[in-house]
Amino acid sequence: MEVMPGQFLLGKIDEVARWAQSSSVWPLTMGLACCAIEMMSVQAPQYDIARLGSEVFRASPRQADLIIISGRVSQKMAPVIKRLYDQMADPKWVISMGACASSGGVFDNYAIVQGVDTVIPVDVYVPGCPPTPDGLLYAVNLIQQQIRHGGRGGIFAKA
Amino acid sequence: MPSSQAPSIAGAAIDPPTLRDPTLDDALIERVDRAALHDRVLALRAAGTTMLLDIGAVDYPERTPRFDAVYHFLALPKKQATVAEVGTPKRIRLLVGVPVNDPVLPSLTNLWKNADWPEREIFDLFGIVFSGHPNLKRIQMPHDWEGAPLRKDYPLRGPAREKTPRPAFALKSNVPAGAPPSGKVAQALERQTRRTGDS
Amino acid sequence: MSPYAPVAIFLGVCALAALVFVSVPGVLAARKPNAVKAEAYECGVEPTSEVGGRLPVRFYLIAMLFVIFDVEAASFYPWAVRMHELRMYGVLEMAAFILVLGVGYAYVWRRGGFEWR
Amino acid sequence: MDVVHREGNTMTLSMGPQHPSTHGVLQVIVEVSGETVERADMEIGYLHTGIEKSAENLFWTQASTVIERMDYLSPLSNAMCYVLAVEKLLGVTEKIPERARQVRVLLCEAARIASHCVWLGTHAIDIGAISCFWYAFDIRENILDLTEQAGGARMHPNYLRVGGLNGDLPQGFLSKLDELIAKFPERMRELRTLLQNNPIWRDRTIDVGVLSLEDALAWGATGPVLRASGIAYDVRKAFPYSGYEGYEFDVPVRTEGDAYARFLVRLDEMDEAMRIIRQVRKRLDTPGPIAVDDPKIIAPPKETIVLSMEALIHHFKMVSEGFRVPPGDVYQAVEGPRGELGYYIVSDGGNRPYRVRTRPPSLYNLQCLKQLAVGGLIADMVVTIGSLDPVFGEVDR
Repeated sequence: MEVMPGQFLLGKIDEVARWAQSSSVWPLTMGLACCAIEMMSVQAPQYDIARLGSEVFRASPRQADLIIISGRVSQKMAPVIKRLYDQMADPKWVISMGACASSGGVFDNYAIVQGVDTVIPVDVYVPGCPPTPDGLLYAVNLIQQQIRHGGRGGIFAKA
Repeated sequence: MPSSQAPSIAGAAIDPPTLRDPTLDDALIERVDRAALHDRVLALRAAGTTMLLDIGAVDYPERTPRFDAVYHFLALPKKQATVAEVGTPKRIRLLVGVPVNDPVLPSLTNLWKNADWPEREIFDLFGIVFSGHPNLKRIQMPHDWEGAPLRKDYPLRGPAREKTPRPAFALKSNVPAGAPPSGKVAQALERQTRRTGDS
Repeated sequence: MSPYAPVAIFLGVCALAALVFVSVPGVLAARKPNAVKAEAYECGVEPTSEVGGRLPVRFYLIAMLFVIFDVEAASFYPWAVRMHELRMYGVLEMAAFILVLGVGYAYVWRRGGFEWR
Repeated sequence: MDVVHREGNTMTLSMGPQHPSTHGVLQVIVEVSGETVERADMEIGYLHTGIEKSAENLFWTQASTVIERMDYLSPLSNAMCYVLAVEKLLGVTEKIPERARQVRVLLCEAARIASHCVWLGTHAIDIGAISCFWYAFDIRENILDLTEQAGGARMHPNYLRVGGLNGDLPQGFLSKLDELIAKFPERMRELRTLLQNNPIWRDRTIDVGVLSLEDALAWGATGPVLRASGIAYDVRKAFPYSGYEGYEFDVPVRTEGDAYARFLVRLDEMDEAMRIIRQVRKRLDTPGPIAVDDPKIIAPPKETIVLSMEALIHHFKMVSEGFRVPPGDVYQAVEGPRGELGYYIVSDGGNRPYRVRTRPPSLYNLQCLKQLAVGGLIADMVVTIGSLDPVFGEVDR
């Protein structure tokens, strides 16, 4: 989209749809462990995810576009995560927040699934244990760029 | 195999509680036989022990009896008490040996309501059965998990991944770092993936 | 053009807009239905009770009572706007209206329709 | 998951692992008739991380990394309890220098305030007071800045080591601490005016989740939950550790035992924690050693390594092999924000903990929900869960 003289905005419908969709990616209220506390700090005024339009944490997967796996995924929680992901409406995105979600982190043992990407497809991995809130903000930014630059979503909503 | 690469220098002690340094005896520590546990707890309760703090378990493979259940008690005043009245309450610690061929202990749920979850956890992670427990099921692990994870002979990374080499972070390794959940959980996910029909 | 034409146009445009807003996303939205997505969402585990199971009658009772008394309250507004012109006629009319509904209210109160437990 | 069927006119709901107001991954299978809770069974274990098994396979110093991740609202009280237990086993408890003790007390009390802030924020959101979340997290951000400055990371700084601290306090730390001390009373007054006499808050929390004194003892509740029911048992007063006997602070107690009493006890505790921090701040001006001077236990400071050969050898041994702890077992308790946090640690003389058993206060504070929830509405159960302040990293370990 580019600004034309006389304050006009010219752009394809798909671009407009992607611009609107990318600036309101609603995450699901699902906190697991320490990363969930940092996810709360992202909502707090100092880091303020509202600037990216993602401050509305929806309680039900039916209304959420983004699921942030914030914490370590245990063997008992893996089917629950899989079910939540399946019950989210398409198009949907996944952020694997923290080392534990991305690769098992410091817990290389029987109880933790060594990487949530063995259970659900992940779009953005956030390093850190827990990642600083800026890391999570940057991850949501990457998701927005994916949407704007032709990933899933848009007017004909490739799922 | 220990998770860090460095060598593990195992200690020589077979039965550490007996080698405890006497200055550490800040609590009344007793070793009680399994049969006498129930009466001893009743006697303690009569003598003013008002709270069961915690029940833990430890696995000493070379020692017979192999397991040690550790009961922590606290003697708090039974009525409203200020800091002065609480003072320094008496701590009591009971060590109960449990043989591996007959891993059964009497459950304390009829005496202490809060013994329910710690006993279920010891059943789940050590395989020690508590007779008389109202709802003895796994509490931490998935309900269809096999094995007692906190026993010393249970591999740290679980039976499914015991032999898989640790990904050598230094080398360019094509071994995928992630590993799918193991055991029945993997089958449950398989069934669900088939029903969702994605790749 | 009859004096009511603007009202008809207004209603037509509203109906059209509503129709468009309902149907266009249905056509354009991504659609990937699967068995698990269709199941009831119950906090991430298999649903323990069947969808749309039986509900205690209290919920229905409270809903009905709310509708009745809310509509009644809504009918005060036109009177409140024109209260001064209607003077005593309006007051009597409304008093009768309230009396009728008061009888219903007292009946429900006595029969215990408002107790929750 | 065995499908729970229905009988009579009750409906069985799963207030499941993913729910906005279960403060973590708790599943409550609620049997409800209308809105009244008939039965509330809890299913935990959705965050079981096998921390105790991992700790058995790490060195004594490395194990505090995984142990800190148990109670992630106040990681420092976990590290403090573990470190005190191991020092007890090594027998160096008296040799810990004064400054290390003071910094440990300072960071533990700051962690207590930060943990109560997260509790207050989420508890208020459950009841509908959304704006309280922003005020509470503002205090927490200041405290996280302090921990980040001291230990390097916001939440899990890994700053306490067996035998002392990882390093001395950086330059700007004390001035930033003074800012927090100056700002705290005004912030606390705001939090109190927001909620304490708010009629909606009082209606929603008074006489909700009433835990009598006998039940509190029977369920093994400790910390604010026990003190709200009438017994002033505080581990810092009953079994003083790390120099707590040198500070005056009092232990807030109430007798009603409902959610409002727990709320007031925790608010007063935040004030008491700040009172301790002020007393510690006065003593921090005098510099001093921050670690026991036994290189066999704690690595010598980096700058001495380039100068002396022994320091280099000690450092190498410490990193490659860690130190050994004489065989024996010990139970050490600490007053965490949620109650008595205890570690029963067994050592077989090797360079790894043989067994680390945690006494998680949240597990015992949470068990009484089964009794407190019955008879109330679902909304009351949400208030009760919030008032018990469970942390599931600690419940599930």
